[in-house]
Amino acid sequence: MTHDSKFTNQKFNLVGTRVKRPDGVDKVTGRARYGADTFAPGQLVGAILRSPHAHAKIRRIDTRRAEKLKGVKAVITSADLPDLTDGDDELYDILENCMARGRALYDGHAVAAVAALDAETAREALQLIKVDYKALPHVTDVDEAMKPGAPIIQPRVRTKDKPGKPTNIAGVATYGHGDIDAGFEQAEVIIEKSYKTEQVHQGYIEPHACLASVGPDGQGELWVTTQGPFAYRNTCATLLGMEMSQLKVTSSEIGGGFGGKTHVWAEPVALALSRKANRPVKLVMSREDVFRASGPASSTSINVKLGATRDGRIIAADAVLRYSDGAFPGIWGEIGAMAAWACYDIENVRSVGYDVIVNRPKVAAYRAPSAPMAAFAIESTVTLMAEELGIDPVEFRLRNAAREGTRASYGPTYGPIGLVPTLEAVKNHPHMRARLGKNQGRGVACGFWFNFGGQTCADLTIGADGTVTLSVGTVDVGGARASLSLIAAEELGIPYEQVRCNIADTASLGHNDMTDGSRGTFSSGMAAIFAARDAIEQLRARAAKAWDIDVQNVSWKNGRAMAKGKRKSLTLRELAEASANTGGPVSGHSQVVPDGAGVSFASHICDVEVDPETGATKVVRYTVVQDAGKAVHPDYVEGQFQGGAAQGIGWALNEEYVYGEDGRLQNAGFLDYRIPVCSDLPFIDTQILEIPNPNHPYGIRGVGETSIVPPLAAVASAVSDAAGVRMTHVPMSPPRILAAIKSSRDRQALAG
Amino acid sequence: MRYESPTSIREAVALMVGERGDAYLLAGGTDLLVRMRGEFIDPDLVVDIKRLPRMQEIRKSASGFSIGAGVPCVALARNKPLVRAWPGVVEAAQLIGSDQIQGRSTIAGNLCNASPAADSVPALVVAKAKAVVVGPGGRRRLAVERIVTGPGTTSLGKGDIVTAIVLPNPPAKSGDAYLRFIPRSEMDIAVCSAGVSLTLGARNVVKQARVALGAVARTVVLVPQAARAIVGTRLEDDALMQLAAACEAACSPIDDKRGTVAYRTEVAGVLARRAAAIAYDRARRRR
Amino acid sequence: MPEVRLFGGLRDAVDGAESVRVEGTTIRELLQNLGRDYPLLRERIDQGIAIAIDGTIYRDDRDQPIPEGAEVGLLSRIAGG
Amino acid sequence: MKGIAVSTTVNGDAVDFVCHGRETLLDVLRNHLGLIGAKEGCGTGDCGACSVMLDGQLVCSCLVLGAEVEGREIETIEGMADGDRLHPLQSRFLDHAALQCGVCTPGFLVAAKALLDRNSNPSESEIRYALAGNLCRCTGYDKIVRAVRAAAGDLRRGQKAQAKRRAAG
Repeated sequence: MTHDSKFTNQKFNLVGTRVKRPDGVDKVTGRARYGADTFAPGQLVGAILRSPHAHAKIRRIDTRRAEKLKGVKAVITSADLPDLTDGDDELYDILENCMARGRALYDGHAVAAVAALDAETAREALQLIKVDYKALPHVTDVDEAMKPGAPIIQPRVRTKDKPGKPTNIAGVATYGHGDIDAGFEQAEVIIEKSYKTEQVHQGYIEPHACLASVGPDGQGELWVTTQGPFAYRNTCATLLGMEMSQLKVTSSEIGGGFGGKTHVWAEPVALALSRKANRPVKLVMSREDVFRASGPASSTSINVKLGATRDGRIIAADAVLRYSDGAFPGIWGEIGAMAAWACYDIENVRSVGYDVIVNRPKVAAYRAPSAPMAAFAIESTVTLMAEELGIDPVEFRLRNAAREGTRASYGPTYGPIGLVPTLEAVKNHPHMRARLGKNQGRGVACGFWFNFGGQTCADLTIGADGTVTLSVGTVDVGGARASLSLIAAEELGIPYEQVRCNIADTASLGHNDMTDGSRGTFSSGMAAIFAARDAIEQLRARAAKAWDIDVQNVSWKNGRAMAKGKRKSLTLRELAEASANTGGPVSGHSQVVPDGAGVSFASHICDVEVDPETGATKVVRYTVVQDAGKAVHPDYVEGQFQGGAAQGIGWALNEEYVYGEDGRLQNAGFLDYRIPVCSDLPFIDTQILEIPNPNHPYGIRGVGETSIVPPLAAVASAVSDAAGVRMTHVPMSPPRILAAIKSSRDRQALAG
Repeated sequence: MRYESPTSIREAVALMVGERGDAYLLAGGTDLLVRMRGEFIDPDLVVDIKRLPRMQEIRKSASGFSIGAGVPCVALARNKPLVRAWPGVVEAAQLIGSDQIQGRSTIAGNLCNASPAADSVPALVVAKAKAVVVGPGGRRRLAVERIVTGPGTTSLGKGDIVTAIVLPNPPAKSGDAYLRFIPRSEMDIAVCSAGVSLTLGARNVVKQARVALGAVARTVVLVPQAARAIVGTRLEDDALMQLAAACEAACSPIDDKRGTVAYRTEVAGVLARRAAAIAYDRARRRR
Repeated sequence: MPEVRLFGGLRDAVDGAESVRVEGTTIRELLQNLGRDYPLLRERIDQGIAIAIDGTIYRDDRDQPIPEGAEVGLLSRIAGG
Repeated sequence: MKGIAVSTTVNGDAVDFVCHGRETLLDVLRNHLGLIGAKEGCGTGDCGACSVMLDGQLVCSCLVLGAEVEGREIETIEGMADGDRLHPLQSRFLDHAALQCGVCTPGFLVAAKALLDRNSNPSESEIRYALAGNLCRCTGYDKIVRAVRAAAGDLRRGQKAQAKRRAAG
């Protein structure tokens, strides 16, 4: 393996072990408190009225009958959320998404809200609100929305020419280098293919939920399921006209987010209801609300053109990627264009990303947002090219893979990266040699994600008995408290059990960016290391004071202070017990902006069996190989690999938003939005590679997102291998597969 | 909303008849509560029939089986004689939802909910099952295929309560089977489905057969042409192809979020073929 | 003077140029000078961008020095899940 | 609105509550009885996060009316541990890291216990189908299935040991 060896020989005592998580017992006994699991004295129940139209002008909202209903304590409309966004378009969009302002932009758009004594009264009150809509023409398909004459959804969005005309194309972004035309001139084989992917939802099991409390003194509290309490605080405070320090946001245990809880949806509404009623308000979305009115991922339409030489070198690559943003401008197409060709070293490469506004809910991040769709199109085409050239698809990828020094298609030149090692591991994996049965096929695909750092701080306080509290501001979405405790214990040289990691609320720690971009363990891990080092400095000084020697002569090892010539060392506990007389409590702090998260790569192998008579697909074997930099807690690293793969498999096979001609979502529930169930999946094998990230003291890379990137293409190539048809439309639902098999048979019959 | 839990059938009928608003029966509740939650219905009265006498029993008599309207689907699979007699019916009931749903849902409820995709109904139809209906006009028995008249509608009148589903004893050398297609391995509503029962004569030639399809029309459809295609055969490939063709011809499905017209039509034929093969195999093994 | 390569939609803010030259020994200086020279770009910088220095992407850290002869890129700030 | 008075048994304790006709058992457990272990993931019986036992039968508490449980016996996740001793399923879920966010975990544990109570040695496939009514979006189910298999082994060994002790005693 060719990679930076600076950290490869780092020896750890605790990092890399599989300890039990500190929040485990609460979670297996039902005690853990999630968004909907807390109660306040006198709390009301909030409920939201939503638009039944995909696109409509709201002429009038009559709330009088609802207000008069006994037990109703507040009714609000957008009039109760005045525009305080000060010309910030992005913030205005968030405000308008939380509550429609004179126009409804998608089926499910919030229009009014109530707070009442109980759920039954709130439900009745919603029925009493009369909204006068004028339905407008709508468009929900990304390609249709780009056509001239499509209904315009955001009049402020204009074409770049002068004077700009209204358009649904919110942005066009081009990435790449070299000379595309010259590249295709040189190509001996060119493959062009078009792809489509349908809209999917993160599908976290816990719906959005919060308990909001705002008093007439302008002080407020928000208990909420979120990936970022600080971001929620800042957004909510701004929208409500509150001072940030006056709003304390506490993140509950979070029942899954995957990007969907990086964005406020109903929280400002709950706060506004509470302010109006002057009582705490609990607002919990139904599953239907979650599907209709939180942020799914984009649907896409993608064209790929790939040129290669006969000896297996890709010399030209071009992709046009159209991503739906929902009813508000986004950057999802641009991110898709950036991620598109990231796995390959290509001389002449281009990607053009379009961001397209449609009458659907505002798109939010979903685990490596925008990358899976691009990877589906590109990896499928790469496999097609390998087949066309008669080269093994893994070998073909190895010949063209990005490595250290490759100029990435999105601009920068890569440092040490792990794509080639994942492909080598796939090549040597026993899975690749396993025999396939009847109607079975195998597919391989690669995936890339950027990863990032972000603002992070941590406090590490040492109690009088020498045990340690680590406070971090990144929400623990799946075991991070265990990993961060391991890191702090490693650095301090004490047992894991003596560190308790705690997720701080916004009043107890400085700003932290959200848990997103696979940054939780990477960033807070780094902050924990530096906070521990800060504490160690102080502990050394305390020991020096006790021994009356210069601090330079005190070292820290295995959880104790030592000095040459001192027979007895001072333990952390002894130093803590004496702290009152040596300068007060010991606490370490650190704030970092740990950029240099280190890009992440994975390669997946998928075997499927396709029933040629029904088009049903069963995943029979699946293997994930991914670079983790350093796996702090291997169980949870494997868990991230497996979870991402499962989400990708669901996306590949059955998950999709189905809109009717009327622009309304037809499957807003877990019955017909089909996420994989336990009996749909095999065990998902994992192989963790550890190619240390030179930008992290422990070599850690983010691991959370990349695993969702390869499955769409891996499954598609496996289906193609099994059924003899190349699927270009995701999800590859049974009707689509059966139709493809039949039309391929028809073509063969014609040809024969 | 009022909730009542009567302990006699007469009382239950009186409650239903007496309600001026919307009254609904609660058996397993797995459809009713979902429809309430989705605000498709807003009942003024819900009458829970699980505490009525004999609602929770599967009774075996000389003429066959009587399955009380409150019997959860999970109980069918635990009744060995029923599993031996009507494995297709039991399998169909077993397909209605997860273990959690199985613990509550009932075949009577599955029938009266009147979904064209109801899993138990094609199996009950081919088994010649009857529904015992008690109402203001007294007690009567109706073939199950006469209960459902369209999506969400039944021939039952106000106050009519299906108290039991009755199955005959299976004829000698007979077998039944039910298959449905769903995109996942569990937890979905049938995209299309097929139930087949058949009886063999000498040399294992099919003597009698019934074929019913689900989710391909406004109600579950019995397809006599499909049955005729296999009567007098030993399910040779040719017969099976004719069976499938007859099934396809009987389909008049819709395009919706769960499937397309073309898909439902084609796969209904595939399922009928496969179900017929299973039923045939079962019949051959049975004395 | 580092050559700053621009990617994606950012090129619109500098009349489609693929790269511009601007003084700067740290990210902060560089961005200040870019904003001064290209007002349209300042808007994008304020909305959030990222800087790549020799392949490492910096989203927030403005103190990062820009070594002599470094490859510098300006790109859109990505979001994550 | 007139409430309905209900007397029932939850985790062995006699409990009385008053609910509205439309309130579900899940609403009652969470909002009247303070038992928040059962979660509402969908409210339509599709996710299993609200799984409880009702008279020994696994059900979704969101599909049971509160008024229906008069005189019945309910067991919830809160009653699974034996005092301060976790049930083997609970221990194995922790050992195997079979939870990430953990919101589906109570439902999985209740459903898995229902399975192991009737089948002490389920195959992988039996485990997967028995748990198909419980959605998990974090784990891909891999570690959950392994944890259930391991707990089944623990329970079988425990029963054998108990039988031996009984025979010896």
